[in-house]
Amino acid sequence: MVFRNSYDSDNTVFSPQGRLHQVEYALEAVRQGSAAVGLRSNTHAILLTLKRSTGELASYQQKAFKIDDHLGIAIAGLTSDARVLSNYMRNQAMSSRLLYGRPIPVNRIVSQIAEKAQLATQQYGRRPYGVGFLVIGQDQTGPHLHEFSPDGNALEYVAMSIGARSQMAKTYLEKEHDKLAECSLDELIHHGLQSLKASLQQSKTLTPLNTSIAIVGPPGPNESGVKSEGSFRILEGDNAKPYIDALGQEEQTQAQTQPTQQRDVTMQE
Amino acid sequence: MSFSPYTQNGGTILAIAGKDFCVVAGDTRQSEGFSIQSRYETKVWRLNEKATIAANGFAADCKQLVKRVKWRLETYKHAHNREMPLKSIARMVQTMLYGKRFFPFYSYVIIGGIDDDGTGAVYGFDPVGSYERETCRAAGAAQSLLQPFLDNQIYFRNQQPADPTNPPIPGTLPLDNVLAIVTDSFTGATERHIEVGDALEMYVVTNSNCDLGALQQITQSATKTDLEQVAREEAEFNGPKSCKTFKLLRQLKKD
Amino acid sequence: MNMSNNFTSWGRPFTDAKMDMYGGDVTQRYQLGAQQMTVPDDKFSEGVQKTQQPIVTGTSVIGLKFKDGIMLAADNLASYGSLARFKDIQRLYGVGSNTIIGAAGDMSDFQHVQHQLDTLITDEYCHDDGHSLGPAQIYEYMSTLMYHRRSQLNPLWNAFVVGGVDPKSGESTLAYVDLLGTTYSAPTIGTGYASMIAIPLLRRLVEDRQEPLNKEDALDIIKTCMKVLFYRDARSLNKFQVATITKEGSEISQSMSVDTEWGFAEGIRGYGGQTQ
Amino acid sequence: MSIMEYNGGSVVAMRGKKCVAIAGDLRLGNRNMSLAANFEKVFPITQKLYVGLPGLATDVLTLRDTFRFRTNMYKLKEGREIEPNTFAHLVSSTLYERRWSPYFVEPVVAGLDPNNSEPFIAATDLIGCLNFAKDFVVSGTASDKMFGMAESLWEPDLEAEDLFETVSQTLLNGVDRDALSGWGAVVHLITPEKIITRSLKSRMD
Amino acid sequence: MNAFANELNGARGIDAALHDDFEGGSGGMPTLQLPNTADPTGFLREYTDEQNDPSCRIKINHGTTTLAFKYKGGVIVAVDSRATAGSYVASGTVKKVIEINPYLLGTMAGGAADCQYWETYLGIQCRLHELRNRERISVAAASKYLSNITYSYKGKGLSMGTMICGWDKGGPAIWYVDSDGSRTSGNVFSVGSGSTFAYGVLDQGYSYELSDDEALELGRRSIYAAGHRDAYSGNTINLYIVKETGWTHKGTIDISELHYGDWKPKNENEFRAPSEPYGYDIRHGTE
Repeated sequence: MVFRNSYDSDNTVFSPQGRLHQVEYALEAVRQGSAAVGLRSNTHAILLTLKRSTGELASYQQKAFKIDDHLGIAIAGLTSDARVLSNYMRNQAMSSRLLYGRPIPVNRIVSQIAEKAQLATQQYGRRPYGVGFLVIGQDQTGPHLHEFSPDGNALEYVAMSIGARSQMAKTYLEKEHDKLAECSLDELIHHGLQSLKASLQQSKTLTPLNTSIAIVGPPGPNESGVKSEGSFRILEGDNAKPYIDALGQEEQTQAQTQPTQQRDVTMQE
Repeated sequence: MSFSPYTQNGGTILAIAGKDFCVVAGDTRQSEGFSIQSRYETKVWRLNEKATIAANGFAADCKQLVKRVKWRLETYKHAHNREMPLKSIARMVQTMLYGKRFFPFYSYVIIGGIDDDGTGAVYGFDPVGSYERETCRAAGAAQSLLQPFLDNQIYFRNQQPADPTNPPIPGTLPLDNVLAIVTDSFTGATERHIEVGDALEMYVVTNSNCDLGALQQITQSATKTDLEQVAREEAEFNGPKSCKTFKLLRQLKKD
Repeated sequence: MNMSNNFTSWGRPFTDAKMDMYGGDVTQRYQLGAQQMTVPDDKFSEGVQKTQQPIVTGTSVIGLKFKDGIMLAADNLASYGSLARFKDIQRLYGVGSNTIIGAAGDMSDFQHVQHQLDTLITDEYCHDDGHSLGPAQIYEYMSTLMYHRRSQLNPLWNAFVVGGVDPKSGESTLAYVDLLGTTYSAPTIGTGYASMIAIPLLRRLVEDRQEPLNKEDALDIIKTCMKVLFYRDARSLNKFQVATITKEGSEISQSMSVDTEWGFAEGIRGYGGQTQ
Repeated sequence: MSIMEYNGGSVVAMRGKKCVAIAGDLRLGNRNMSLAANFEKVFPITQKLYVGLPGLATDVLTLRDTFRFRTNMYKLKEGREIEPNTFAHLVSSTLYERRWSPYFVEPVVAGLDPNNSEPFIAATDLIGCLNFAKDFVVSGTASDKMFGMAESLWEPDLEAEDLFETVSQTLLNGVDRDALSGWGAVVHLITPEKIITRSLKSRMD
Repeated sequence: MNAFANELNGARGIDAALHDDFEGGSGGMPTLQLPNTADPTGFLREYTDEQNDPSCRIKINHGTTTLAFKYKGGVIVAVDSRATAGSYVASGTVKKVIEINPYLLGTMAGGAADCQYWETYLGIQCRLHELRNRERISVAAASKYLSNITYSYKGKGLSMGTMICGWDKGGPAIWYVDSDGSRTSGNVFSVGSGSTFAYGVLDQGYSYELSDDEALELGRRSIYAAGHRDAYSGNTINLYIVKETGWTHKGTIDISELHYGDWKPKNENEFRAPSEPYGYDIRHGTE
């Protein structure tokens, strides 16, 4: 990373250029995380994540999390920061059910974490969260996809990607976004995998082990045997296999054993 | 005039464990004094695929307690990525009840379900959290009417075994017998207790080995019975090999 | 000190006058007046009391479910003990577009609840995101509020009937919550006096009815019940309002009254000991 | 503790097909302390009529003697045995005489009509409010428990031996859930031909 | 902003407002919620005190005859298994001996929940003691833990009469702890409404020089006497013996079967059957 000047040690001080360097570093932490893609049709919203493994002996790091029966997230950046925020989201979601008996509206829970994140960009002695989310959920107003980023922004999208090399995925999505609304679940997942694949380094491929697919919306034809108590579910391993197979990747079997060298940004580094 | 934070909403609950199932039942009448407030207000709630809870006493306390239990189970699931086992739920409920030792929940609780070893289990509580695992337990307004009958029919108390060398073992009755005992218990209690009646909800928690023949028979029979599988979608998702909970509804006398 | 062999006397708060180190007279019921107040807010906080008894009160509220939704009724009287103090108060209150609540009990506590619900609805409106609170959500909120206050031993001295139809699902809600946080739903509901006088009528006319109940007939039933309540409830008034909630929306009627007969009992059919 | 629970004890009576059964426990206690296991509280009135008197032991004995006296007087005056229905009214009026200082006993009457062997059972509260039942009556500290048992086990037109089993199960399982009843039990089975009296082996705790 | 929603979601949090029950803190004392009133004790008394109001709403199960005594071979612990709520026998299968750890037993008399809860909590503390000090806690120290707790709640309405029994460096030990906060060690204790009946048999037959079998028989016979005479005790006897190697459960024995001489041990771990029926009538005939 390029060396910055002295205006970057405190998030309450602007640089002469009007920038908050600490916030930008936080965004950089998100960019260092492995990629996550989100797409939305009229009926579904999905997340696709690329999981990393630190080596052959290690399992893959979880990238998609359930927040509530109708709601889930994919993360890119510091996992520990994600845990704090997702615990907060889970509490908010359960509170909504307790106090109003309704699943929390997706946009509201996203604004709540955005508000929390914004405080960390303005208060002395705090640091911004080093993690970005893609949030999918289904509520009264249908399926939704939001992006949350540590600068306190939270916007709704039809398709979005975050994390390492996500610009490639974004390029794919920008090309295809006008077709997404009418897609079936399987088509939507196919687009998602295509865009996620676009973000891969040349040597890498998508496998059932390194890919997880999170969905809200009615169950699709390939989903038998998937456990879920509500709209939100995560497909991994065998459950994700049919979709990845359908992608028609030849080198698939080889790559399963090849762990990626890159690592998520961790607190120790 | 002074304010009492408690009232008594009547009704009664009951649970019986079998070898590979557990029946948790409650009537649906909610009353206060001599007024029937509602003829259909549930006292039994499914917690997860292996646990069902029944609570009886002051309805608002019961509902609050169940809300809290569900909250804690949800938190547990997020943290551990699995369902809380039945015996842990029982211990948790003890600490929750005892946490209000000095402002008790006026709530008699029974938890029924499938324990870690796959057998049906019943845990009975007092309002401040003392509990034990049992084969059957009745609680609530008609507790004293039902429990002796269960002692007799489930624990075979005061019965001479037909074959003294091979006495029947409590907790091994087949599902159809247990369902009949539950129904008889409640029709009896309805006759003799004004706070019991209207309808009977029976939750049948089954493990994967349980013979569901008795339930199938009930669906086919012409009697006025309602059978529904709780959380149908979940059962579909989980495939045939998992624990399933069924809910049976029977009408009781409404006078 | 040796322990008594009578186990039922163990560990109890001492009841023997000599040993009562807790200053409590056993026979004296627990008084709300002796409340522990939280940190005093201002100079007057010591004088602040929680509601210990209802002061200005409304009598019963009734509600029923009909084919297209919910109908509620409550009269316009607020009593001060036996005094008919205010004869034009509204005890039905709209919350959002598809929910109406009816309140019995203390009118000042009711106004506090109205205020709470107003802020709730305003907050919801300000989000401006297409979401709204339907009757089921408002009811859940009220139940939580009422139970929370009873658990603080600072109850809102009311019994509420909540009626509404969810504009999206079309599902109708008719439910009850009171000062203890006791909740239930039923096809017919009456609070206080109505639970004794109007409920038998309502159950016969609504729950035992075979054919679907339309709005006109529902109104007739409501009027019959309000008439009977007026006859027998000394704290009632023959001036009441009726709220109707359907999927399309809700309305609270102008105040209305029913024809009553206060003639000599001999001429009234079905009165008293007469059998014919 | 209510005075009705001071000594403990319970009685149940049931109607069968041309027979009745009446059964009572044998416990005499002083609150929690059990004193005797031979305190019968069911007494014969005539050849085919029994009365069960659960309640305060001193009143049990007083009433037993009162009823013996009054039924003997009846027999002397009328020259015939008292009928169950008549006796039930005698019980009722005897108790109501003490309306404002009652005997703490809730009697149960069971017998066969001497003329047609029609089964008869009845119970009263402690001031003599009569309850004529067609199925069964229960009384005493285990009454609620026995109600539950009887309501589930009893059925119409039971033959004598089946009735014996039903009434025994009702009593035994009922008193086992009652701390203040038990310590043995006696069943009287009244049929047109004979009276069968059996002691039951019961829990002794 | 809506004040109530704010309160729940705000500083105190919905968690605090609605979930103020004990969360089992690590090491620290659990907090038990008190009613929001100047006189919490009076509040509890009004709603749970059966003695002043038999129709009181919340009936708390009460447990009843327990005994423990030291003799040359160790400690015998024997209890009944009946729990009553008023005159109703709420349970006949209560475990009134709480197995705190393999060397410590606690008995239960008084409020069932109070004993179960605090003796479980004591078990946690004993384990922590072991981990911190690399040796087992002494019976005296364990009982002091418990009495410190009961004393801190003195007058609040806890109801416990318990014996903490075990074997430590100093040999067999019994400490009696109750909800008044008192704590006493001794050779022979019996606690509960049936204790007078148990003492009758126990004192008559007690000697420090008893053999294991004689001691077990004495414990069993004493609880039988209480189960027989006391209406609030009965159902079954749980019999334990504590030796240097820890405690052993010597059986769950039906009191009625003892009376009639029907009881037989179900396996070799259980104590032998008595030589004759316990019931006087059965031994000597009714007449």
